[in-house]
Amino acid sequence: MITKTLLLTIALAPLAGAILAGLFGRQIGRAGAHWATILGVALSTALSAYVLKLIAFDGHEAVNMSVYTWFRIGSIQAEVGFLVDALTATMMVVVTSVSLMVHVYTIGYMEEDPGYQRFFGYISLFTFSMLMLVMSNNFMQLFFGWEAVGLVSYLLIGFWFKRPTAIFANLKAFLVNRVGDFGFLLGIGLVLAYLGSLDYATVFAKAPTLVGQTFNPYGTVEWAVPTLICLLLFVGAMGKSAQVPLHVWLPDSMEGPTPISALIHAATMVTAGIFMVARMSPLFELSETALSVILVIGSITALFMGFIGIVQNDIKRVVAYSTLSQLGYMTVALGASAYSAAIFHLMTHAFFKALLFLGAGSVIIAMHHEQDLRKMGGLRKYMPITFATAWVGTLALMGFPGTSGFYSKDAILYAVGSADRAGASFAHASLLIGVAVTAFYSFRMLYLAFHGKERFGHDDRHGHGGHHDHGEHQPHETPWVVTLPLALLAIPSLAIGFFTAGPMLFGNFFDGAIFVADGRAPLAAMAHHFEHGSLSFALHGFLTPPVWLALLGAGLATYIYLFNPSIADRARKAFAPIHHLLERKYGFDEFNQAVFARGSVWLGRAFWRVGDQAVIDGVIVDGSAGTVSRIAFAVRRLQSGFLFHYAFMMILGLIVIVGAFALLQ
Amino acid sequence: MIDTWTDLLPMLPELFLLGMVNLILIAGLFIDERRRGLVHFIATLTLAFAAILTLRDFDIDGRVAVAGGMFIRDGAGDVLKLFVYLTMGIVFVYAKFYLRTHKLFVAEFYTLALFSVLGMCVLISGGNLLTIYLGLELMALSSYALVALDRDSPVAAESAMKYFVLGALASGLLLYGMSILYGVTGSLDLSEIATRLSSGEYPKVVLAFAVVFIVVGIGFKFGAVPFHMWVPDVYQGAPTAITLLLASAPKLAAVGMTFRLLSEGLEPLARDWSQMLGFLALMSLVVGNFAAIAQTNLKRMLAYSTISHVGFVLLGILAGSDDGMAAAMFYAITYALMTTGAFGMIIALSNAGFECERIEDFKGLNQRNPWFAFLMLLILASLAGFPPLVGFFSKLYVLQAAINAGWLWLTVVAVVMAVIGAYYYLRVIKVMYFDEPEHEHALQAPGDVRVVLAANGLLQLLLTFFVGSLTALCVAAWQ
Amino acid sequence: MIPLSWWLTLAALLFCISVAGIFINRKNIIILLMAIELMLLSVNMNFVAFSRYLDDMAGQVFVFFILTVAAAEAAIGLAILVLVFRNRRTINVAELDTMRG
Amino acid sequence: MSADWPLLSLLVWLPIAGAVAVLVAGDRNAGAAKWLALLVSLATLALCLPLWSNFDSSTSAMQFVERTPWITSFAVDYHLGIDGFSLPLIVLTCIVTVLVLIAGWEVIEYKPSQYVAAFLALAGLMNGVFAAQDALLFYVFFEGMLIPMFIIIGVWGGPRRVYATMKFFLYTFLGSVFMLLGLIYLYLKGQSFQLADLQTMSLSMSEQTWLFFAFLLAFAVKIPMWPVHTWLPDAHVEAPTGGSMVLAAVMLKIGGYGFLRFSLPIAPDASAEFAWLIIAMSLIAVVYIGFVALAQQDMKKLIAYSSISHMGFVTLGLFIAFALVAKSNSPDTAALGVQGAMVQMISHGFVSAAMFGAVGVLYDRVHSRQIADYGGVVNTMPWFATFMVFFAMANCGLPGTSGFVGEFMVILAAAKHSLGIAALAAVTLILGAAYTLWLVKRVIFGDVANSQVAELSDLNGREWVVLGTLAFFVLFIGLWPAPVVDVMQSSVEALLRHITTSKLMGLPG
Amino acid sequence: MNYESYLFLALATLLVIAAGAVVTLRNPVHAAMSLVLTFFTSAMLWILLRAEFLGITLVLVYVGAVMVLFLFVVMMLDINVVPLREGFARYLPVGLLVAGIMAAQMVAVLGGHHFGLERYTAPPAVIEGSNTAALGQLLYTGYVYPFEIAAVILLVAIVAAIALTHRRREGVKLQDPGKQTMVRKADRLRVVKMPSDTREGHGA
Repeated sequence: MITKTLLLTIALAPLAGAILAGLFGRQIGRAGAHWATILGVALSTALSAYVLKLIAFDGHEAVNMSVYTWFRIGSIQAEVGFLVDALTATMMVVVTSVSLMVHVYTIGYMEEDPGYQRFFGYISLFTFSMLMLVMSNNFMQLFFGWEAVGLVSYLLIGFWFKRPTAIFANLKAFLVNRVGDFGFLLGIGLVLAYLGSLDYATVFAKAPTLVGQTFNPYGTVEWAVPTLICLLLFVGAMGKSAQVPLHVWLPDSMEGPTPISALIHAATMVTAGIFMVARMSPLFELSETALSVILVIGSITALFMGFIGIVQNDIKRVVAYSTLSQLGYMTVALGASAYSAAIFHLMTHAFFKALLFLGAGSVIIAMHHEQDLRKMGGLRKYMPITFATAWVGTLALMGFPGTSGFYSKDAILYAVGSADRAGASFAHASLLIGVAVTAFYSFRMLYLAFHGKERFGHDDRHGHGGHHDHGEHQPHETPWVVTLPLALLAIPSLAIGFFTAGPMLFGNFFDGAIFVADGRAPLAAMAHHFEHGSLSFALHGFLTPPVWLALLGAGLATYIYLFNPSIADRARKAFAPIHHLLERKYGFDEFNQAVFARGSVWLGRAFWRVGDQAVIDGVIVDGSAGTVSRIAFAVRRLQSGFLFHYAFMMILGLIVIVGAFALLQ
Repeated sequence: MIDTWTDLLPMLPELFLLGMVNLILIAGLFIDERRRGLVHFIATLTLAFAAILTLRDFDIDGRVAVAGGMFIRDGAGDVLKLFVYLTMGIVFVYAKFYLRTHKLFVAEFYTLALFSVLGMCVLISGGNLLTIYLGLELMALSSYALVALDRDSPVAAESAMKYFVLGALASGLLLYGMSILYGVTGSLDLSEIATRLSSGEYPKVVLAFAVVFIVVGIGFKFGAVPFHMWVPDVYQGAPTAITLLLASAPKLAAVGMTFRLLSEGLEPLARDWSQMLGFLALMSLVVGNFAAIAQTNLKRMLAYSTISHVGFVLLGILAGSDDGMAAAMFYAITYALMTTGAFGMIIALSNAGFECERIEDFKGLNQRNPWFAFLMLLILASLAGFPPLVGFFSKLYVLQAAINAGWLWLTVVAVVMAVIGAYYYLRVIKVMYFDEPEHEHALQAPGDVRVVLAANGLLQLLLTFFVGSLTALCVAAWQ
Repeated sequence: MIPLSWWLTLAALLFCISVAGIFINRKNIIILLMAIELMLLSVNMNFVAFSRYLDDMAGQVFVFFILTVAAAEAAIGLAILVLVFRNRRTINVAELDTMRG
Repeated sequence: MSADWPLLSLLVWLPIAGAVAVLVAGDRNAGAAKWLALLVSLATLALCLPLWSNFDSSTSAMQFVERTPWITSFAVDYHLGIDGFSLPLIVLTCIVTVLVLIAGWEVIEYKPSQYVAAFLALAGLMNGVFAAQDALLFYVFFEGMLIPMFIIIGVWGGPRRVYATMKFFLYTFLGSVFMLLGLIYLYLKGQSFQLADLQTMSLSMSEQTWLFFAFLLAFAVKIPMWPVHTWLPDAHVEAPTGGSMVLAAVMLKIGGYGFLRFSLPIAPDASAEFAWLIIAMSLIAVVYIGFVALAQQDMKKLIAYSSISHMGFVTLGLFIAFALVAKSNSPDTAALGVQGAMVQMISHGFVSAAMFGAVGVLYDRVHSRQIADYGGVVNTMPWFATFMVFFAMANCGLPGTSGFVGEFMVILAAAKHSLGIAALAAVTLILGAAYTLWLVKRVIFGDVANSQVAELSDLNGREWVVLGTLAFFVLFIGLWPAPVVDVMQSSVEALLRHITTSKLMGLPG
Repeated sequence: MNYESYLFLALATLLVIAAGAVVTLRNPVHAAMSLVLTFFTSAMLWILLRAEFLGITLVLVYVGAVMVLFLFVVMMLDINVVPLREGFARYLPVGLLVAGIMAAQMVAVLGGHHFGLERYTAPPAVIEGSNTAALGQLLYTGYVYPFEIAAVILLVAIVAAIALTHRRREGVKLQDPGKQTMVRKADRLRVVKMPSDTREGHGA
């Protein structure tokens, strides 16, 4: 039975850990902090797994319950409650399990950090927030979780608050997310306005009534209401899931400690947007236009962010751009109505990307917080476990047949290939190119870090965490708390797709949770190939272009970075403008900084100096005060002190009154 | 025609006053400098007994006309007189301290002040143009002399001269109006005039013309713009004790005079005079408030503030209704209580050789004496009309009467001016509370001054609880 | 017969002369006091004329009192004048401006 | 036990009596005076308990009514009573007063007894404002507050305090005198100052229009709305911490409360007619002021501007209700808007008090309000930083904090009427976060900026109590606004019923 | 037009001229003399109005008492008259303009339209009984109350005049010619005997 207590325990256990570690960190000490949080998250994980089991295997009904009423005004009510169905259960497991891994990993990664307890507090709080987000049964709570994860992300990106770059990045992340939330909140507002409720069940039940309704805000342009709602909601997803052009915060978020890059900025939080759109599938299915937009945005993100990944030299940034690109894939899947594929990719990606990030983190520890790929190389012999798991992650990322990434990516490519809505062919092409690009930068990173010549060791730069200097420059394998999570994550990265692709993609696992309009069967074409099971599908993969494209990319990377590194330099010179463009990340940051950041401050200053100070205060307030005082001194001068003037004034007054009130009557 | 004892009985307080003044006049000659406190005592006692005598036959609804209608005793008059006595009593307490420290403690002060009170009473009770004129002159002539009481002060002499010349001019104008009024109606008796006027057979222009002159005379007594020019100079130039006297009780008398002349005698011409008073009120509000802002001398500032308050009093009178007169009376009464407090504070803070009359002299009063600062705060806030102090309610009442009479635009001006006016009161509060003290003149105010001052200040607050009964009294007086 | 308006006009002229005297005169306070006497005279003229034309003695009584008061007024006015002169050594109106503004 | 007590009178007069007692006690024994003041404020707060528990939220009628004739000649009564609108605001006042006294405990060295007395008096007057059921009594309390506040800013304020306090005073005074004229007009028409009578009085459209603008002037200044807001930044910047806290937490609310009590019910048709104007001004407040806040270099000024921006939501919520009822025929959403406005007021009461309190904590140590003088405070004051970030988040409306609830409700209500309005209002999501978090970034985060920051000591127990209490309420309302919402539910419904019934019915023409 | 009218016109002209002289003449003594003339003329006019008592009183009280008082003060104060007229012409036009407007206003109201003979006909030229007796009768009966007040006013004037001018206060530096002439050598000169200072022998 899925009871309220069970669900509350799942959600609140991490919160309890967070409070313990965060507020009483000093009292309970470092070990106390990690034990408290790990136990909390472990409990959540176990119970989540149990819930998933109930739903997936025992055929437990989806649960929709209210915990308490947040407020009720007439017919409008906002509640805190849980909706647990297959989608939720999947997300819960993904979130808690990756989180658990990250918790364990953190013990090793943050070992020397003075903010140890605080960090545990944050990530546990994050787990709680993310659970609230995914378990929500209404828009209000969704938004609550949505913002709460944003908050923790903000705190974690700025975890090393002494670094100017970190606190710049966290502000940027929060603000960019707020732009998304702006749309999201308006979307929620329209949902309430047109459907009269914030509750998922009610809203989805009433959703079909939106069809045909139009909205005519200004002028003659008629907006279809569903399209408008969906686009606004999607703006929120764009912010959280870092879709172009709201992607700019994600690469910068790598300023945070690596575990949270894995947890928040790769595996879970950034996928909240994907989850949300999937959750809202009954709404999104109503608007072809909105889905097309999603499709195009997703494909742009997938391809162009991948390109940037090629030129990055920071190990975490390569992974970050890869995350962006993969999020693009998921978005495209959403746009193609293949919500289940998106969620599936979300899940597999969560594992292999967490793996890659944690692996990168492991390398970073080994390199004493050096993140520059150009200063690595040949690490494979120093840290074999990391090396092996990195290979696993890379293969999964490139979509090597059989790995979990293969199944999810292939599903997306199939879905988009078979979709017939506007932008689908563009999206398909982009994704196909993207596959090659992905493979290329993944292997590039792998080779630069683990293969080839050792390029580290003899210069004194130690990166940002320069104080971790023990006089020992040799990299070494990281402790078990680091490698264990790598190992544990490697397993699902390899295998989970194999086992779950069937039910999740083609089965009825998501029935009732994800809604696809009648007549749309985005994965139908693929299902045909899947009839014989995962293995044969994987083998079949070798007959399809994506795999070859991936192999092409990987091969190219192998050639260049393993055998002939000079090509890279020559290519860089040959395509200098393009390289420059990619290095500048298409100039988004500069543009935002110049236009939005500086522009806003400039505008604010203008309003303040001109509007408030010069006009309102200067002219009206102080101006009238000045006028009063000028009049005062003028009036004062009438009082000349001369008796004859006084008498004159009296007589003048008399004459005026006689004239005005006696004679002119 | 005064025939019998019953005719004299209503005048008893005035007769008593007259007798006592003469007594003091003579006694003053024989009491030497050291014992002069006795004169003060007798004078204060005189006021108290006059009040008791007034209360003895007090009848708020009654109206007795004696001496051929030249002396009228009614509720409104009695209320005004009672407050005249009260105000003068307060004035005496403050004045004694001031006069002592300034070596002006002479019996003539009490003689002249009581003569002036007598004039006020005659004026308030005047039922005839003649008695009004005589009452006015009695009050005015005593005031002229009082202003010049400090014979060694050039400014006092100068201000007395200005006061005198302008006062004589004003009474000339008033007389001229009276003469025309007499010529047109053929009577000097105000109720007779009212009766004849209500027949409506007289040329309107001539009547309006006569009313202008009478209004000018009233305006001068009040110190309404543009007949206010004497006010700042006299307030500043006169010894503070005298300023205190001039600023308080005569305003009550002026209300009485206005009531007799305009509301009783010229009631049928209300449309004319309320227009004119509207003009005066407007000018007073504007000029008074603006000019006060530019002042550095507190006495002078209070003079301009008086002018602006006169605007409010006129606002009540011009409503022309019973309610309006009651409002004006209430205003004048509360104003008298506020202004005595303000000048009383100046006196209490002054001492021999130091006149605490510049605004800067109040710097840091809160540090020197928080209690005095607090009292002054109450008084100033009341003058500015901030609730819950009584000054607010008097403004409220007046505004209400004026709006009721259809003078909305003028009330808008009035409240805007009140806001501007708030500035200069606040400036004094600012100086008291926010600035550092610049001097350390010891506070020498004796016990009686302190007590009366405390009562005077706290009254601003406490009267709030009795606004109901006080306004009820005023309303009853005018019905 | 002389119409009443003649008397009134005469009084009005007198009145205006005295008023003009008050503010045209910039030098001598004594002249001011005299101008005030003129003004009262003009008022008296009015009263006497009205009294005659209304055939009512009240006007004349009023005049009687005005004369009395005027005398008292003159006494006080001159006393103040003396004070001014003592303190300031001048009775120049234009110099009586220590208080202004 | 307390049902028969004159609770409201006690709430009004107990603090004032306490103020008198403290003043009498004087500075000779400042410690005793402060303790006395604290006890009085706590006793006042304790009075809120029976008030809340005996409050019947199922009715919109006035409760705990006390009525005695006061000025019979104007038909003015001493008439107190509360409904769902008043109750939370009274409680807010009492809480903030206690906190303000604690916040200024050791900080105020100059004339401490006058300081605490001023705040006690202020508390009594503010309670009076919220409880008055007689328009004139309301006005008396409304204006009466000005003097203590004038003194507070002027005596214990910063270098430009005189300018600021004069501006504050005259601005507010100018606004309110027109309300007084309006009230007199109403009295003359209906021979009553009772709010209930004024609210039910029939008024023609032109009368309503004049009254509406008369009231608008008073309340727009108080709340404050653009463009009559410029007194607020100056007043806040110069006021001592306690002054800023009370000003932001309670005094601004009086403007919003005034709209609820006067403008809307007395002139409903005019309010409906001019709702567009108020909505436009509110949106300007949200957007324009948001940008202005971004440009501030002074912490208190920044928070002051943010207050103005937040108050824009109050007016927006109140007046969008008209549009919702009239155009969309959606009383529930209208109620959402009004509720949102109220919740926003209460939430802002806590959040802004906390923000100013936090700035006060810094100011007490460094004696600067300039952002540039700080940086990396978290290194030396981790607990303070925790609170500051928390309150900053509340200030930018993070869900889970009270700051979110009101904004959320108002934006949802606005979206029902017009997406454009909602969109402009929602801009605060971005701007609010921008100016608040940029402030946090510059002040709290980063490496230790200078030697003064390096020497900072973390919160002491007193400051802990203040910020902790505020944090509790911010979090509580954020997580569970239902108690606050429920308590005013009936009143909101009654108000909406009232304002949607035209007063023009039955009038000729 | 009868003789009375001519007389009126003649006296009125004189009156106006004399009054004008009062306010324009430089010398206060001359002005005072003009004022005396004004009063005389007025007295005659009042007698023309059958107010004999008042006419006589005017002469007695004013010319006899008040004007003497004026002259006395003028003489006593010994005011230098020479510089007292500058600036006069500068303000004259404005002053005359205002006075003229005022006169025009008054005449417009008080002219024949409202106060002509058709509205106010004078009673017969000859009045029974004595004007003085009638006035006296009224004063001591119907007007006894104002009469008393008038008495008080005169008392005030006495008190005021004495209070203001009577006693000489200390610290006022005024010349006393009598004292000056009566001064003796002993009052001013004191012979001090100093010991001769030859032994020390140094000056300055």
